[in-house]
Amino acid sequence: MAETATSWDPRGAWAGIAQPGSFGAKGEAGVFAIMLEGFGLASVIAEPDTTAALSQTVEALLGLTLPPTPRIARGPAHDIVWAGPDQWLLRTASRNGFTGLLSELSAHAAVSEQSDARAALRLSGPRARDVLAKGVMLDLHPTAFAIGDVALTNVAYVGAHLWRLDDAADGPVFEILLPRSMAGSFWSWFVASAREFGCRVASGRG
Amino acid sequence: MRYSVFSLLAQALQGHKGWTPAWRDPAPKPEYDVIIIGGGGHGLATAHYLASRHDITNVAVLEKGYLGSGNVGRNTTIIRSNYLLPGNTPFYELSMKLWEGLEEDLNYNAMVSQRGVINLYHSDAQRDAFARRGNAMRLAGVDAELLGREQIRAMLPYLDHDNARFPIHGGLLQRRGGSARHDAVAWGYARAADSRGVDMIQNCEVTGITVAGGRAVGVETSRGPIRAKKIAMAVAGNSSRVAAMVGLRLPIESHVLQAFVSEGLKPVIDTVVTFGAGHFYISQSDKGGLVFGGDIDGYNSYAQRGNLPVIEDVMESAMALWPGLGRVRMLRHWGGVMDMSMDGSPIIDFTPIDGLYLNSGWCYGGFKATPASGFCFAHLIATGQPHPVATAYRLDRFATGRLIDEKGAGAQPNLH
Amino acid sequence: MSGQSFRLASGGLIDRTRALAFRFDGKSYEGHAGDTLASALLANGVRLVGRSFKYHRPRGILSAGPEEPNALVELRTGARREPNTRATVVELFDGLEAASQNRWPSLAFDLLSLNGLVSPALVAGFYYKTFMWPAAFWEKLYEPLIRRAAGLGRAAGAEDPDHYEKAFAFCDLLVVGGGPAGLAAALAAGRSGTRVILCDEDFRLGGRLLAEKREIDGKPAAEWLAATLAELESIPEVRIMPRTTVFGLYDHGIYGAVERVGDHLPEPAPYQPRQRGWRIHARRAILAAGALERPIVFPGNDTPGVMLAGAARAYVNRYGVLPGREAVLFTAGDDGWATAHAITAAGGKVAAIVDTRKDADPARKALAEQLGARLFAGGVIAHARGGRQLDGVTIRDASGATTALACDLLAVSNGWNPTLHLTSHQNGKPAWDETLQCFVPGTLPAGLTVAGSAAGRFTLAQALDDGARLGREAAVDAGLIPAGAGPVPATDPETTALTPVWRVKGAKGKAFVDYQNDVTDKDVELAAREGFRPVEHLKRYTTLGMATDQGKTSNLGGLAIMAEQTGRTIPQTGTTTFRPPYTPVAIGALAGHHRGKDFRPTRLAPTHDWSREQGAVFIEAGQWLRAQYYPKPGENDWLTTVNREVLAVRAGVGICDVSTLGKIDIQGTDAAEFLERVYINGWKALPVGKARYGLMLREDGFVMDDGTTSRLGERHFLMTTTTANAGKVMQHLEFCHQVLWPDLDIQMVSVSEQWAQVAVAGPKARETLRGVVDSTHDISNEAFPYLAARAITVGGGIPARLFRISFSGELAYELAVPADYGDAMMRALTRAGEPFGITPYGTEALGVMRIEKGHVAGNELNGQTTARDLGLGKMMSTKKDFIGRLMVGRQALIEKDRPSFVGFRPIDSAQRLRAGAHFIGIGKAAVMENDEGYMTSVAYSPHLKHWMGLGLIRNGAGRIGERVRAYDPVRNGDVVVEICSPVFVDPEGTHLHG
Amino acid sequence: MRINCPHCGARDAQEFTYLGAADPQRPDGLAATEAAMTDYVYMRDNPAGPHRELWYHGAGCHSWLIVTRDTRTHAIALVEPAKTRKAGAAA
Repeated sequence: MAETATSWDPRGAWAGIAQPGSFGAKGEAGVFAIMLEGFGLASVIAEPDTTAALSQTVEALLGLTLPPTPRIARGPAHDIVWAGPDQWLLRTASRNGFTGLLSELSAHAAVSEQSDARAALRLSGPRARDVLAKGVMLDLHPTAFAIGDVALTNVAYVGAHLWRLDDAADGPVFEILLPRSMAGSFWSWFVASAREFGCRVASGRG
Repeated sequence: MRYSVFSLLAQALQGHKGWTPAWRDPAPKPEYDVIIIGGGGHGLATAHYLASRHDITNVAVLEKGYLGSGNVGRNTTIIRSNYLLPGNTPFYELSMKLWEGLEEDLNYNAMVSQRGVINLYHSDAQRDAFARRGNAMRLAGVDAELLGREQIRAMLPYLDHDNARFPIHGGLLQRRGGSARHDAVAWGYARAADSRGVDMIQNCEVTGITVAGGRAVGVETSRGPIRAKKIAMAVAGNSSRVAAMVGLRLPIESHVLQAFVSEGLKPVIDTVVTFGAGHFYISQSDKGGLVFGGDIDGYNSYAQRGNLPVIEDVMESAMALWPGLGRVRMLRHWGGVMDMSMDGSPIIDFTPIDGLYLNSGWCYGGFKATPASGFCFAHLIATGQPHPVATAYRLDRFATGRLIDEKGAGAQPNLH
Repeated sequence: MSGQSFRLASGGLIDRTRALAFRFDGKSYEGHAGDTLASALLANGVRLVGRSFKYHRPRGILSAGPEEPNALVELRTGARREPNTRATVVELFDGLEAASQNRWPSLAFDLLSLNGLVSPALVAGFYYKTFMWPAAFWEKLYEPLIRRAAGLGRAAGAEDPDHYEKAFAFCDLLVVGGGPAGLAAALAAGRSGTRVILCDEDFRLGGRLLAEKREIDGKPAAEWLAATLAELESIPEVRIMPRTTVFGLYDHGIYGAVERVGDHLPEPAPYQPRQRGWRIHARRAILAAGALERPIVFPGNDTPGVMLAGAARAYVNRYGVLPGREAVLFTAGDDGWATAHAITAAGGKVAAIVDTRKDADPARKALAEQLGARLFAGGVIAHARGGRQLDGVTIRDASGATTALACDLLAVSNGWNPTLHLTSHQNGKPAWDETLQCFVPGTLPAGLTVAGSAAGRFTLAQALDDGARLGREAAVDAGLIPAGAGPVPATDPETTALTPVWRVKGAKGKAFVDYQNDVTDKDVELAAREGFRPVEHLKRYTTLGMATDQGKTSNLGGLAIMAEQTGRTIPQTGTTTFRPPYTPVAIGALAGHHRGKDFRPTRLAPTHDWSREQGAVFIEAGQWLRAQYYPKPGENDWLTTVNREVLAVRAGVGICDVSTLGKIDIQGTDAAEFLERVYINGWKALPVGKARYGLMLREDGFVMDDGTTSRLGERHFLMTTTTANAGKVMQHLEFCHQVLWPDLDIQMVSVSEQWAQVAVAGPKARETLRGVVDSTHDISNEAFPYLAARAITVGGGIPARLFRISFSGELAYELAVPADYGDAMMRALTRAGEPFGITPYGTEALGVMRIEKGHVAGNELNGQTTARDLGLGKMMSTKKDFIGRLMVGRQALIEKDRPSFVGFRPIDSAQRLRAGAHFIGIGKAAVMENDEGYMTSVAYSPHLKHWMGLGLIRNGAGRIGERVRAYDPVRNGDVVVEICSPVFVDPEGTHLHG
Repeated sequence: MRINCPHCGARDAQEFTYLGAADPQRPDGLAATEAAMTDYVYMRDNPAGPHRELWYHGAGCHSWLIVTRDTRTHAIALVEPAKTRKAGAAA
């Protein structure tokens, strides 16, 4: 029996596509990209008449309110991201203990594990908006896309789930989820779009 | 006046003062044997063939704008008969034969140019689908050649053969395909029909069709009522609107199709090329402009204009196919309203109302079909029988299941 | 170097300290920063710049802007060559190379100008009347000659080396045009916090202020301009985009624009694109694009040296260039007089002012005297003389007497046309203004207003007033300030009196309406004579307005002559409408990043890198790249490799990635009911832990897709779709749920990306799997029989799903693990299967085995086949409603003679079969009437050692054993085949249950 | 074009897929006739003017929407989720 855990090394969505380092214009980087790894992700879908019960459970378990509109609710260990009418993504920085939580939620919703389904990127820096403007057909002006706002959209023909986190000292912070299979094509667009500003790339935990 | 190089030179010597109007500008008569609604390519061709092949000359063509103001002047001028299904192939081949003799038939040079049409394929499955089509064409007596990768590379060296997202594996060539000068087709038919006595009535919008005793007997127009023994609709793009005047619903949606022309260039491309990994086709006009197009915008529209997503999609396809086009500039784009039928093929048929005939549902294929459409429609009107090559174009095929769905896209017009 | 002999010693907005070297037609010149190519050529005394389209007449520089019809050049060289580039808008850079075009062998001596000698025959539409006999000569002789002579510049022959990109912008207010009206609008709106984007096609903002000597608030306008720009630049919410042309207005306030990021450089700066194509979403927009000056049609009006008066002024005032030393002014109004001023002030001589107005206003007389110019009130230019350069003009005065004068510049002023193009992009028709004698914007598209000259409000005061007012309106609309008027700066006085003259008749020589397309007044007359009177007929018949300048200088003149010919007014004759783009746009800019490999996204399976390591050859399969086959060293053709892979699977075990299949998680109390409605077969009785093959139809009765669906729980299913249709099926299911049956309790989500999935097939599949599946799970034949489907764990607790399903007909499973473990799964299986000679196989071997088993796939599910056609008719339940149920029963779809699905084998087993061949009865003629169907799929079976085929043939199932021809003329194929069962290997299915 | 998705907000039409007229109702159930189904599948009013039509927000929230849009001007008067309709409104 080949049950040695070491022979089953996981390989994240960015493996073979991007690596830490810098690209593009020299000097102070205008954009920072963190390839997020190891996060837990699950889709949670309710019917309109089960949403209330789900909402209570989430409130009880996580202390978070299910956002009824395209927003993200952030907790210390979990985020709940709007993903369509009566649909959410539950996200955690670490997959440990995730499964138990999911089975509790299953009582009120259809829950599907999606931790491996998405490539995730956190983008920040003074020119982050300018990079996104080359592919995102959304108004990302601070007043139009506020902190905590969420959008399901397309970037360069790649489906994207995008939200804005609290600003950092050097500008806005966005996170973007992409279909894992298209991470390479997204990256090609990203490099072409960010290189004029200079970009620093790092790995990080989700 | 007969057109020829001699008449042209003779006129040149007298400052071209002697040319006469290409067609008369008559007032409508109170009654005609046949009224054709729609002075576009198909209506004008119908008039010409009624007059020249069936000796029916007491005919009026009613046009709400100017002659040729519909899709005959808004297309990418491609002619071809490279169809798959037996309901289509002989019809389009008849059209091709009529194109081949058009200049002499009309005494008008519509610049029919058989420079070849190549449909590129990008996968083995697509190659086999094209082989199926090419073989169907050959069985129907149409020329078709299946070309391999190296043959295409030799013919079209400037395309992106190797670094492409969807590399080119080969192509299906119809050498007899090509292009024609679209406006000249309308003008040539109009002038020929006029010379046989057909009345071309412009700025005459049909506002109603008069039905008496289950029979269509005349039309109401912006220039007054006109009676007729037979009324023929050739208003593709607006078929549903005109049919609605007599309460008919059709298996048709109107969609906008955009087309594009670049600035004039010295000759760079000698054939018509279609990209098989996107919806895109391109050729070069005699004036040097690259004429190209792509998908319909995809939503019902009567607006004769489209939007940026399809424009960009077309440009992306252009660059994907031919990366040397980056610095060539798009000069103009426009939209035409297509009758998109539910199976992607046309309708030439009677209607449930006696004396009212329908020619519609041309989808993308209207221009290349112009001669055969007019020919077969005239045949139907004159003889009361569908022309042998147009027997499949019946209105009841949606109920019987005798569909002519070349792409297998189903009852969704924007996928055809 | 010939020296900048026409450059003024001072003045203008060029930087005389920065000399820029450039070449035109191989000759070296020098200009300055701030020049256009046109101004630099004029500074160097270059007048002859191009040749016309049809007659190859020598042409010079007519304008100083985007309307230029004549001065077209090939800019740059090699792969960066840009044909038909207007010299008047090319920003000069050091090392610029340009060449004239449409001439042979040289610009000065163009043999094709001989066309001019036969020009009496080359009138509008001449080609429609001739070249008809003999028929074959059109393509072979006449057309190639026409094509060679026509066209303009040469496209680059190689791939464009530059990069392009797209960008999306949003604003409250888009201001199109950075002249006084646009700047005033941006300022008024920007001061109140409105999000403003201001675009100008020029590289320098200011519009006509750059070309005129005007005063604002009692000071030179340049001071107001500098202050305004400085303030705008200081407002964070105002974005100024020079070198950006707003080329089109699309639905719902979306504007297309192209930003020329690197065109003013020899090549784009590092990491920068050449151009950027913008989609600007504007709540409101103000069109402040100014106006374009109109020429007059008179004989010789195309001679190099004949120039629009406003352009002449621009060359003097903005570029510090004297466009001629000895000038004549031909004007129909007050505006032209400013040019006489400018030339005189710059040290040039104005020999004569020909003002078409008869009334000799004393003020004008005095002014002419002051300028030292002879005044011809009520006169016209009867003729402009000269070949490659203007020598002089013949003036016909009010009495009809003629005077010949020598000159090297004829400045023509005939009023201005508002640049209203964007207002007609949504099918809006401009309206004729009888007082202004021009078309002004008609009904405006939603959200768009027009300011200044673009609205026919031609004075500077009006421009500033409109801009400030409309800019405030935009701020009010954005909810930022209360309505009300702000202060508008005062301007020096100006007059715009005008009595336009459309053409001068009665003299010899060609008079051009459309310069670039060589359309003369005679051509318009001919069109009128022949009945091509509607304006669209006029354009199409004569090609008026169809050139690269899109009729900017010619449309109105053509219309006016047609009106005169037909005894109608201009508005009765027609309107000038404009289609996008406003000026031509590079194809690359609209394609952006999406070319080459980036044309469309490529999807890669989680096992992709592993396959690459194994030496896979990949194939484009729709959006995906899939491993096609895995050649080993020494295998020189794909068939050898595929045969090895197939035999290895059937003899031992193989693995093949199937992650690309669509996977849809369906849950809810009505999940089984939902499946009943979307699939043709039954689902309610499927036990938990089992999979079933399902077929779904479109509502029109034709097959949409197939796949296996597994019941993971009482109310939990996992559907698989084909790779090609995954997205389409998801959309269809959402339609069925949300639109057709919203009351069903189901929840659906795609889990395609979550799971890496692999087929493990062959008699040793189970033994191989035992090496990776945790031992707590019993996968024996008894515990895990055919069509079992269950959650398991692998590799010591990694959650996985195992399905016992088979596409190959062998004992086979599909194992799914979270995608992060996809790579590890392949490695673990390879290790576990090593003793059995485990072999990776690709889509080719997969295809061979499915054909050996007679399974339908994409080639058969082509949208033209029904379940019955495919031999799957019995699956259709009669006890329930399902999508497609009624339409599949239509008369033509149940005819016995419809082609149906069978197998084919060659009689001569050495012969190759090909998909796409048509079936013809033996001894029957190869004609359409005898066409009985076609071959859908073929493969070589290493098992049977011959080719085999699947296909659709009339009444196929009833004709087993019959022979027909597989006729493939496009590949010279004609093979006798026998109709057989579509199952070629193991028809009893014993392998499957092993 | 921009379509104001009731869930996501205003988005480029490029994010949506068009299906066609929203008014034809599927004749559900075993009692439905072939003629009624033919009419539902194939026949269209195709009006020049306001048109209720189905769009799918495939690049966004995956909702099917009913958009009331003028086919002459492309102006959109109303966007509603399709799912709020109750089933059983057979033709």
